Amino acid sequence: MGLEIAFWLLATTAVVSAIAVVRLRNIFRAALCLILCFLSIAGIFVTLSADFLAAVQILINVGAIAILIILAIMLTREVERGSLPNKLQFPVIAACTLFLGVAVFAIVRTPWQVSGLPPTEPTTAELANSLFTEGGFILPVEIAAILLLATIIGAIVLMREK
Amino acid sequence: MTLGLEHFLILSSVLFAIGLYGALSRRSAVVILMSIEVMLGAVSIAMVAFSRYVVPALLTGQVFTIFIIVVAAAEATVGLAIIIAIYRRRETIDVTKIDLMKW
Amino acid sequence: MNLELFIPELVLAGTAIAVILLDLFVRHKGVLTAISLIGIAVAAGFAISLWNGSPQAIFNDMLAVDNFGIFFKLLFLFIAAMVILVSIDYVNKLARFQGEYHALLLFATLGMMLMAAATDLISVFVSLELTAISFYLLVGFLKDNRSTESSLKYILLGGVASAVLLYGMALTFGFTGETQLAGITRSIQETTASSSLLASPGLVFGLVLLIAGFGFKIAAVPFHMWAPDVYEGAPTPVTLYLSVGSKVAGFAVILRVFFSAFGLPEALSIDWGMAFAVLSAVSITLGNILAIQQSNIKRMLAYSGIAHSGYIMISLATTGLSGSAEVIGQSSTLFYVVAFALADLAAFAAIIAISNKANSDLIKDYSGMGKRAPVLALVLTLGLISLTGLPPAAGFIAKFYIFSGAAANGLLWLVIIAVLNSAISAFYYLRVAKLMWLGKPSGESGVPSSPALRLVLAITCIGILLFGIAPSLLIKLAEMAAAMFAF
Amino acid sequence: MEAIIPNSLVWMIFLLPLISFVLIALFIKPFLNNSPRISGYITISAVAGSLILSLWLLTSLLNTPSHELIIPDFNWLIIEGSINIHLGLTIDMLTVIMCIVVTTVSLMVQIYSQGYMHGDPGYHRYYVYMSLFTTAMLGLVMVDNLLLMYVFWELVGLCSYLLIGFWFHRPAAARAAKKAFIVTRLGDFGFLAAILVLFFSKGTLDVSQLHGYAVAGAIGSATLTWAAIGIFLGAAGKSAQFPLHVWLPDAMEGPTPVSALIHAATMVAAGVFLVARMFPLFEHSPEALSIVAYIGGFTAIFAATMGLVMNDIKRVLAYSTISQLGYMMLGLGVGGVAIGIFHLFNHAFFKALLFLGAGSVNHGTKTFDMRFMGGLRKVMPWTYATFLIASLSIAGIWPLAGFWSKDEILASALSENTLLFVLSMITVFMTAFYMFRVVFMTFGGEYRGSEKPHESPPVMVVPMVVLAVLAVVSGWFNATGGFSHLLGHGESHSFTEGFFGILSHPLPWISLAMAGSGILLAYAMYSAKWISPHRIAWFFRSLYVLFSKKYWMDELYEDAIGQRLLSDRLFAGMKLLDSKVIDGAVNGVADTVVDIGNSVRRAQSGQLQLYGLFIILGVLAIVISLLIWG
Repeated sequence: MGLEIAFWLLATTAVVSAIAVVRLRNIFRAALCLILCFLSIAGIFVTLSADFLAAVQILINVGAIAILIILAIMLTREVERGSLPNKLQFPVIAACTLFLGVAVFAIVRTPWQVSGLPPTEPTTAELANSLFTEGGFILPVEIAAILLLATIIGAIVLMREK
Repeated sequence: MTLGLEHFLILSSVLFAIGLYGALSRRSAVVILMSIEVMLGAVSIAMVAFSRYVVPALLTGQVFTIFIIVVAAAEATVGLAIIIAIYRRRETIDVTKIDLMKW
Repeated sequence: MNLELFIPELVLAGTAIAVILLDLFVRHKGVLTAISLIGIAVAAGFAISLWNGSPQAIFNDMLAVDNFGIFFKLLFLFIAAMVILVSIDYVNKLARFQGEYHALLLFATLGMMLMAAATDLISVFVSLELTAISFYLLVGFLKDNRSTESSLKYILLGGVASAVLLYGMALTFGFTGETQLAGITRSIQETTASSSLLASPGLVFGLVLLIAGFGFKIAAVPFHMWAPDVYEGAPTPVTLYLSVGSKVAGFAVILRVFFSAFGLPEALSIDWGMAFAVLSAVSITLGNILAIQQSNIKRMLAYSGIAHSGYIMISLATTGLSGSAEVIGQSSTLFYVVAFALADLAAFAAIIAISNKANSDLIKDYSGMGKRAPVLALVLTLGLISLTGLPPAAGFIAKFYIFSGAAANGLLWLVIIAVLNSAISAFYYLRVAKLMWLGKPSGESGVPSSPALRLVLAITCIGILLFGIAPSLLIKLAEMAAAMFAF
Repeated sequence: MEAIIPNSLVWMIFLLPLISFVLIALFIKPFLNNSPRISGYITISAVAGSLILSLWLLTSLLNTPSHELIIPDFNWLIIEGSINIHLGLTIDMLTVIMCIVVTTVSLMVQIYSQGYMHGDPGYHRYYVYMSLFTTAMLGLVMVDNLLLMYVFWELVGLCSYLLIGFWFHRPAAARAAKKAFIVTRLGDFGFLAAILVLFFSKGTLDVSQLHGYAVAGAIGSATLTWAAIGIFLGAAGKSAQFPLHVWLPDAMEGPTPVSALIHAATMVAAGVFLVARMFPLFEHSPEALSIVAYIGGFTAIFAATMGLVMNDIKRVLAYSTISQLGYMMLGLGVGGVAIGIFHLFNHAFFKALLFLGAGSVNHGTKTFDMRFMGGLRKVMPWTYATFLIASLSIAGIWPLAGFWSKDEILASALSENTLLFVLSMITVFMTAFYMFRVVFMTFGGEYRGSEKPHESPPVMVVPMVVLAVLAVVSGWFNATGGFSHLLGHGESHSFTEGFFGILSHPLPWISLAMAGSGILLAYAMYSAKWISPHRIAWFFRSLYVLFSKKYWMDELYEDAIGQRLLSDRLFAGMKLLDSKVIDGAVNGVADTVVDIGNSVRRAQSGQLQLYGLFIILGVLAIVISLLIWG
C-alpha cells in the first residue's frame, strides 16, 4: 500500500514537473523543474527496487547534467529571453497525443510475460559483478569510457576559441 | 488496483510524449536539450520496469539504464558545448532562427 | 576469452589515444596523419587475418567475430583511410586541434566497426552513440556559422532519434526479456508461436521505433530531413565520412539486428520487409526529385544519398521477404554499399579539390571543369556514372544485383519504381557531367590537387572500374560474408 | 584468305576502335593537341583494320557449314543461385553483315570528316567520340547476351547524345541532345523491363538460349509477348519509330558526318537489328510481330508526309530516315529477318551518302536551307552525281540497291496484309517525290544564296564516290538470292535470272510506276517552274509536253493544294501532333517532376523541429498501417 501511494505521488510529481519543463516561460525555473523531474524518476527507480540506479540518477543527472544546463543557461543569458513556443504548436500536440495513444494502446494490449519472482535486492554488488566481469557487460563499459573520452576532447575543441 | 507493469509503462509513455512535445515545440535549444533528457528518463523508467517485472532475477534492464544515463550525460555535454559555440557566433540559440541551410 | 579476436578494435583505440598524446609533442603535424594511417593499416591487417575463421562470440555474446562483421570493418577502415587522405589539405588549414580531429575520426571508425559486430542491443546502442557523438563533434569542428548550425541540428535531432531508438529497444527487451539478438528471436518464437503478431502490438510498435531510430542513421525518408542541412554545413571531408561511413554502418546494424533478432517468425519478417519496401520507394522517389532542384553539389549529393539509401533498402526488403532460405538480400546489400562508398568517395574527393580552389560548392561553378582540371572532372564523372548506375561502373552491377534479388522475391513493383527513378537520377547526375565537359570555363587557371588526393582519386577510380568490369571477386566476398545468415 | 579467322582476331574487330579511343583520349588529346590530323589517322586505320577483319570473318563464315562461329567465352558475373553471365560473342551472318555495314560506313565517314571537321576546335574530341561510338556499335552487334547488349546499347546512346550536342555552345544543339537523351531512354526502359522479364522467367540472358526456349515454346505466351513488346519499345526509341521518333529530326543539330554515321546508317538501325536479333521471340508472338509491322508501316508513311514540307535539307533526310526505318520494321514484321536486314544493309549506304552529300552542299554554301541553294549541279558536279544516284536508289529505281530491298518488302506486305501494302505503296510515291524535290531545289535551277559555292575537297568526295558505287551495287547481292540465303532461307538463282527476271513480275512495275510518278511530280513542281524549257525538254521531253500545257496546275498545287490544304491543314496537323502532343508529353513529364520537387522542397525549411515532427509522423504512419494491415 505504501508503495502504491509512493508511486502515485512520484508519478504525479514527475509528470507535473515534466510539463513545467516544457511549458514554463522562465528557463531557469524550467531547469529547476528538470531537477525535480530527475529526482522523482530516481524515486520511481526506488519503487522498482533499483536502489543503485536511483543513486546514479541523482548523482549524474541531478548532480552533473542539471548543473551543466544551468551553467549553460547563465552563459547564454537565456533567462532574459525566456522559453517561447515555435509555430508548430498544434501539429506537434496532435502528433504527440497520437503517439501517446498508440503507445498506451500497445502497452495495454500486449501480453507482457510478467514473472512472479521477487526482484533482486540489493542491486549494488550484483550490478558491479555484471558490469565489471568478463562474463558480464565489460565491453559496453569500455566503449562508454571511450565515448566519454571523445566527449571530453570534443567539448574542449568546441569551447576553446580558435 | 495493485501496482503493475502497465502503470510504470504508461507513466513512461506519458513522460516520453511530454518530452517529445517539448523537443519539437520550444524555440530555445537548451529547453530542447532538457526535453530530450526527459525523454531519456522516460525510457529509463520503462527499461527498469521491464527489468523488474519481466526478468526480476536478472539486472539486464538496469545495466542498460546505466548506459542510457552515461550516454545522456555525454549528449548533454556535447549539446551544451555546441549551443555555447553557436551562441558565441550568433548571439542567439533560438532554433527557428538557425536556418541558414534549407531547401 | 580470446582477446586476439578483438585486436583490430584495440589497435584502433590505441592509435586514437596515441594521436592525441603525440599532438602535444610533435611539431610537424603530418606525423599525426601518418600514425593514423599506420594504425588503420595494422588494424586492417589483423582484421584480414581473422577473415573466414569460424564465427565466434566474444565478451559474453556482446560482439561477434564473423565474416559479415569483418567485411564491414575492412570497409570502414578503408573509408577512414581515404577520408584521412582527403582531409590533409583541410587539416593543414586548422590552427590547432589536428590531433583531436584525427582522434575523433578514429573514434567514429571504432564505433562503426563495433556497430557492425555488435550482437546485443546494449553494445549496439553504445557503439552507435560513440559513432554519433564523434560525428556531432566533427560536424561542428569548423566552428563557423554553418558548421555549428549543422552540428546543432544534428545533435538535437540525433538526440530525439536516440530516444526513439531506445524506446524501441526497451519495448523489445520488455517483450522478450532479452537484449541479445539470438535470445530475442528465440523468445519471440516461443511467445508468438500460438497467437498472431497483431496480438502483441507492443512488439510491432517497438519494431517500428527501431526502424525509425536506425532509419535516422541511414537518412531514410521521412527520417532524412537532417541530412541535407548537416551535409551542407559540415566540413566536406566529414560530410564524406558521414555520407558513406555512418550510413553504411547503419545498414550493417540493420541487417544484423533485423535478421538475427526479427528474422523469424516469417510473419514478422514480412512485416518489416514491407515496411522497408515502402520506405524505400518513398526514399528513392523523394531523394531523386529533390536532388534535381539543388544548386549546391553537396546538397545534391545529400539527396542522392537519400535515394541510394532507398536503393539499399530494397535489398533489406528482399531480406525480409525472402526469409532465411536465401542470402541474396544481404549479399547484394554488401555489394551495393561498397559500390556506393567508392562512387561517393570518388565524387567527394574531386569536389574537395575543386572547392578548395573555387571556394564554392555551387554546381554552376563546375562549368568547364573538364578543361581546367580534366583528371578531376573525369573522376567526378566516373563517380556520377557509378551513382547513376550506368555501365561500366560498379554502380551498375550493384543496382542489377539488388534489383534481381528483389524481383525474384515478389518486389517487381518496387524494382519498376527504382528503375524509373534511376532514369530521373541520370538527369541530375549527368547534368553536372555535361556542365563540366561542355560548359564554358569560368576561369582559366587549373585546379591543383595534392598527391594524397590524387592517390584517393586513383584508388577509387580503379575500384569503381574493377568492380564494374570484373565484379565476381567482390560478389564472392559478399556471398562469403552473407553466408552466416543462411540456416 | 581461305584460312579461318583466329578467335583473337575476331575480338580485335571490336577492340581496334577501342584501342583507338583509349589512345586518342588518354594520349593524343592531352599531349599532341597541336597536330590534329593524327587523331583522324588513328581512327581511320583502326576502323579500316576492323573492316578488313570483318571481311575475313565473312569469308570464314561462308566456309563453315553452319555459318556460325563459336567463340569461347569466359564467366563474367556469377551470383550464387541466381545469375551466371558470361562474356562471349555471337558470330553468325547477322553479326557479320552488321559489322561490315558499321565498319564500311564508319570508315567512309571518318575519312570524310577529315575534310568536314577541318579547323574545328573540337577535332580531337570528335574523334574520341567517334571511336567510342564505333566500338560500342560493334560491341552491340557482336555480344551474345542481353545484359552486355544493353550496356552497349546505352553506350551508343551516350555517344549519340554527346555528338548531337557536339556544338554545345549552340542552344539548339544542347536542347536537341537533351531531347534525344530523354526520348530514347523512355524506350530503353522497355528494353530493360523486357530483359528483366526474360531473366526472371528463364534465368538466363544468353541470346541463343533464349532463342532455344522461344522456339521450344518454353516461355509462357504472355511473358513472351510482353518481353517482345518491351524489346520493341527499346527498338522503337533507338530507331525513332512512332511515337518515339521526335528526337531524330532535332538530332540533326550534330555535325553532318555524325548524322550520316549515327543517325542514318548505324545507331538508328540498331533498333531494327535488335528486333532481328531477338526475332525468334517475335516469331512466336503473333501479336508482337503485328505490332512491329503496323508501327513500322505507319511510321513509314507518317514520317514521309512530314518529309514533304521541310525546307532544311537535313530535316528532309531525317524524316526520310525515320520513314525508311519504318520500312525495315515493316519488312521484319511481314517478311522476316532477311528482308528487314537487307533493307537496312542497302539503306545504310545510300542514306549515309545522302547525308554526306548534304554535308558537302553545306560545306560549299554554308547553309542547310534549300531555299538558298539551287543550281549547284554546275559548281558541285561530284556531289550532284553521287547525290542523284543515292536519290534514285532510295526512290527504288531498278537496278539500284534500294529497288531490290524495297521490292521484297512490298512483295511480303502484299502477301500478308493489303492495308500495309497500300500504305507502303503510297510511301514509295512520297519517298520519290520528296527526294527529288530536294534534288531539284538544291541542284536544279539558279543559285539563290549569297556565299560563293565550291566543290568539296577530294578527301570528302572520294568517300562519297565509294558509297555511290555501293548504293548502286549493294542490292545486287540478293539478285542471286544470296543475301536471303545467308540469313536462313531463300532460293538461289543465277545472277542474270535474278537481275532481269524480276522485271517479269507485275509488282516491280507498279512500284516503279509509283516512284516514277513521284519523281515526275517533284519535277513538275520544283523544276519546271524555274528551269529553262530547253533543259527540261532535254531532260524529260515527252512529259514536258504533257505538263507544260497545264502549267497552272502546278501553281494550284503549290499554292492552293500544297500550301493551303496540305501544308496548312494536313501536314500542319501532323506537325501539331508531333510538336504539341508528343513533345508536350515529354516536356510535361519533366515539368511535373520539377513542380512536385519544388513543392516538396518547401518542407525542407531549415527548421529542425519540423524535421523532428516528420520523424514522429513517419513512426505513426508506419505503426498505424502495420497495426491495421499487418
